[in-house]
Amino acid sequence: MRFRDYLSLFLVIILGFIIFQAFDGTIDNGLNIKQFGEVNLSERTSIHYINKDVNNESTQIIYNESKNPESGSANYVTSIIANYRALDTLGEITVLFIAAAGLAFVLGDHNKNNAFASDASFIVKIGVKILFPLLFLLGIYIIIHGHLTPGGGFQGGAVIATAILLKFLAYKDYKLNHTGLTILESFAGISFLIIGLIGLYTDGSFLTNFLANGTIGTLFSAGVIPIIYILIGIKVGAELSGIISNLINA
Amino acid sequence: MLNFVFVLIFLALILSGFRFFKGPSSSDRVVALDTLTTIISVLLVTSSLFFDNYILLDISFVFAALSFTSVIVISRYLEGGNS
Amino acid sequence: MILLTTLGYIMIILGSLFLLLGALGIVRMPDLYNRIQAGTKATTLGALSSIIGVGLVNPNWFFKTLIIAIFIVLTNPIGSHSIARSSYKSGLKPELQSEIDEYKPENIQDERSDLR
Amino acid sequence: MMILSYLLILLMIIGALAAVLFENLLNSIISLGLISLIAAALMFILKAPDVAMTEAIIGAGLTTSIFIFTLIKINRGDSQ
Repeated sequence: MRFRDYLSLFLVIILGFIIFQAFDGTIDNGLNIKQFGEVNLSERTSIHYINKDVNNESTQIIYNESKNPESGSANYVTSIIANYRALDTLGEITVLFIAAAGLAFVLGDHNKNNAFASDASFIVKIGVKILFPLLFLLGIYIIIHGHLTPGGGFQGGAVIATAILLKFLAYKDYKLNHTGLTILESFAGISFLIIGLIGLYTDGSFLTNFLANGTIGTLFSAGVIPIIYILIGIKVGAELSGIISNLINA
Repeated sequence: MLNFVFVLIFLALILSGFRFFKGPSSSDRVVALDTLTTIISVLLVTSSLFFDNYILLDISFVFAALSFTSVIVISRYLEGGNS
Repeated sequence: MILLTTLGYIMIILGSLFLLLGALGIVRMPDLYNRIQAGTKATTLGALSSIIGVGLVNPNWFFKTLIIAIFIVLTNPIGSHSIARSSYKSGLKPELQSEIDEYKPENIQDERSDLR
Repeated sequence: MMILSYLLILLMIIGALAAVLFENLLNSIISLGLISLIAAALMFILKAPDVAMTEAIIGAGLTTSIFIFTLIKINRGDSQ
């Protein structure tokens, strides 16, 4: 290494030490991060988000019993992503769409061959043949249970894209139907916008939760959140599969 | 009881991490990465027993199902014959 | 019930012991193919035993842990087979020369990879 | 649990240094896979399951494969 590298490493270590000091518990500056085992979740996120309440009208919420809390999903991260900040999520999906479109514009020639010249071995082919439906099912499970367990649209879509990547790795002649992918992607995006517009029509603001919330913790609960998550899953899965197909067939 | 398990996993992590950073060829590093993945998925399952939370099992699901993808990609690359 | 819990903890500890032995094998074995042997067989057994043990300690979780174990059984051998084949094809020779080398090009009778 | 977290952080730092310092690009990609693996485990221990799941999925399969495809394209450009 040259002198410049040592100097930058030294500067990084000093900066890390300063940041560690600033967030350490010894100096009381309001920024303290507790140690691993001692964290109370209500100090980690805003307490109003956890209690499903931004209007200071909170009541006690009991899993599987309470009816119609403010945004009725059991997983509060989902409430933030698909309810309080749904417009943000729409923007993120648009960013992903623009990235996929740019990649397809540069590399999208569907007549080229696979990057790997031969098939994988027999064992890998049979293993992928068994695993592909299981992984697809896992992705659908993660998408549908997004408002009950960790995970959701983005994660499930990525699992589905990984299953398709495994198909590409095992069989050199595997090709995706890009027209179908485009139709799925456009359908999901337009449906997301239409749901937002229905909320604007019924309740007066874009992307409002206009369905009944139901009992917290059951599968059919949380109003419009599962529908939005299913649409996000379809869109992300189609986009990531298109990106992988464009990269490997070039 | 679970602390003993965590000690064993700690030692296993140290040993396979040593092979990862030493390994003479790239294939050795891939083998060490595969072993580390298995060890970490066991760590996740036992620590979800430690935290006593049913929901956290989903992550070890994903680990067990998807972590061999990178191994297959790297071995397809090492196999040669890229067009 | 107490029996089931004890059995589960014994299985968890045995499994993590196997994980430790597999990691030790990765460090101590002489060449790559022996390392694959240690790093995959022992850790698959260890992971299987530990995960089923967690399911026995907490019987409500048994179904989910069983599915995790099935995924590990399905995916781990594919990965190790793939590494072994690719590193043989990329030219790594075994350190201890053995009598039998079934993967030499002249020893392959029928091309298995054409089967669908 | 805490000592285990420190070990994981140590492995992650050494992996990041190794990803920068390795001469061979393939070894750097494998080190990146290790880093995202350990990041997922750390997120799990810090009780952020959603982020852990995202990191596991994206880091395990997709990032590594995209880097490998890029490496194939670079090698092909060298040979021509």
